Amino acid sequence: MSLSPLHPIGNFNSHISGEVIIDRTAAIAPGVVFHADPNSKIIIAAGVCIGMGVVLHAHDGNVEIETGVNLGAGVLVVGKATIGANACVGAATTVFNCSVAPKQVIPPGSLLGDTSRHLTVDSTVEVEAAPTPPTDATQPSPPTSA
Amino acid sequence: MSLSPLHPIGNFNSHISGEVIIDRTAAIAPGVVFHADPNSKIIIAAGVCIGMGVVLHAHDGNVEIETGVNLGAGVLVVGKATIGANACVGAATTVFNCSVAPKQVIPPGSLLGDTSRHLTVDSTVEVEAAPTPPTDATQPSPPTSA
Amino acid sequence: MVARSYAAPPTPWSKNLAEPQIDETAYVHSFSNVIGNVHISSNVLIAPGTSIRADEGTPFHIGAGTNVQDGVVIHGLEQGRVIGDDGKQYSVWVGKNTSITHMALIHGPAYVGDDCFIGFRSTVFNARIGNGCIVMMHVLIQDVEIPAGKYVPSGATITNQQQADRLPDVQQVDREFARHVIGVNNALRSGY
Repeated sequence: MSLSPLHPIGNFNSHISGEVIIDRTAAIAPGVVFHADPNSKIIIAAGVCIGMGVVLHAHDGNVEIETGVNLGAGVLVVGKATIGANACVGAATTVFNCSVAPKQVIPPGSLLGDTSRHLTVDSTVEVEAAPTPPTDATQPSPPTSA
Repeated sequence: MSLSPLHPIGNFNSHISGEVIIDRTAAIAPGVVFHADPNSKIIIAAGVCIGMGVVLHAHDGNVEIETGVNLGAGVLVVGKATIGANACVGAATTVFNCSVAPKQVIPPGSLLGDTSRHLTVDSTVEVEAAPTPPTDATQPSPPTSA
Repeated sequence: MVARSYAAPPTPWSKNLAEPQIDETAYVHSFSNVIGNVHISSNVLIAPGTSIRADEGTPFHIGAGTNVQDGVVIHGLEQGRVIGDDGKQYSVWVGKNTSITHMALIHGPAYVGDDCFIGFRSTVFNARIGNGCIVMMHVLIQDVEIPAGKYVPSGATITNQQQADRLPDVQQVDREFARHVIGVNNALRSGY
């Protein structure tokens, strides 16, 4: 058992790399990853709230989180995307290369965007889970796609 | 299937053991556990983003996370697995002993590679689950005795 | 093995600073959080990245030979207790030789018997699980009592007693699959 290393003070437990611009009024939970690829940017506007464990990865374009947006815990945004002003994105949602309109409310666990290939993952299982009719877990009600 | 909650992690230490090779351009959130068993490796390529609380456990083979992959918060990969280049794996997904093709987008909360016995547990259950059968049978909570 | 563990913080419902009691043959990884009145028996394995916090519901018991894998959370509500095999009250009781696999959530009041298997990312809350049950992956078990020796398939949501009563018995093939998964986990013991 090795001695665990001392942690630098002021580490706010996030990983931010590439060109990332964060308004100072944004509230950001610990444990996030913001990663902008070369020639891509992440822009986080005023009054945004970002939950624990969110991953933003700008790739081939910018990820823009507009004013007043709320991203629940574990949200994953990949590619080029704009989350419109005051939109509210439920926990554990994936936004893949698409945008969310302003003021939109996205249910938790949604998958938005280019889903070229859907796997029906074990959806047979749902049968016995019927009493709480699950929205096919592989297909969580994408209300909007780009 | 209910989307299981993301566990808030108790501490933000990451734990890495065994043969784990991480490209220096990979972005990795705090609170991850990477564990490679003897004779197995974990290989994380360039431009990968890994969310908070992700657990990778290589056993009887390698876990390879290829270029540009995104793993959302709380993803679990166990056994021998390859996550193909630029794939996007939604938060709270489990990958057991199987692989994800390049560019694939996996919805949040998915379960991949589960080869356990799937069966429809008396689907009749649904019937009496719905019309609220009055008796004490619906009054479970047996364990709360005190 | 030196375990890093902490006393529970004092709260309105618990004034004492209870500390975990950990058998000297148990292996508690230093990157796990074990807090408060938790009894950990012989040959238990607590992997890194686990959180076992008896700071609300208390106490917890973890029986001999049980494995608690990476990312597992054990916690309890302030109210609600189960009766352990010793006749005392617990917020969470886990029996002997049980496997709680990666990212499972055992939330008290909860009782899990001996020789059970709780699969990846499954949740047990306000429930009793009898001896020898196999609960597969991504399952939710809440507000029910599952009789001994039952099989809960992956993805199931078992939240009323009728469902619990109609679950099928564990078959040999299920034991083999569980053993396969545990085999993966047991390799951890050598690795740490």
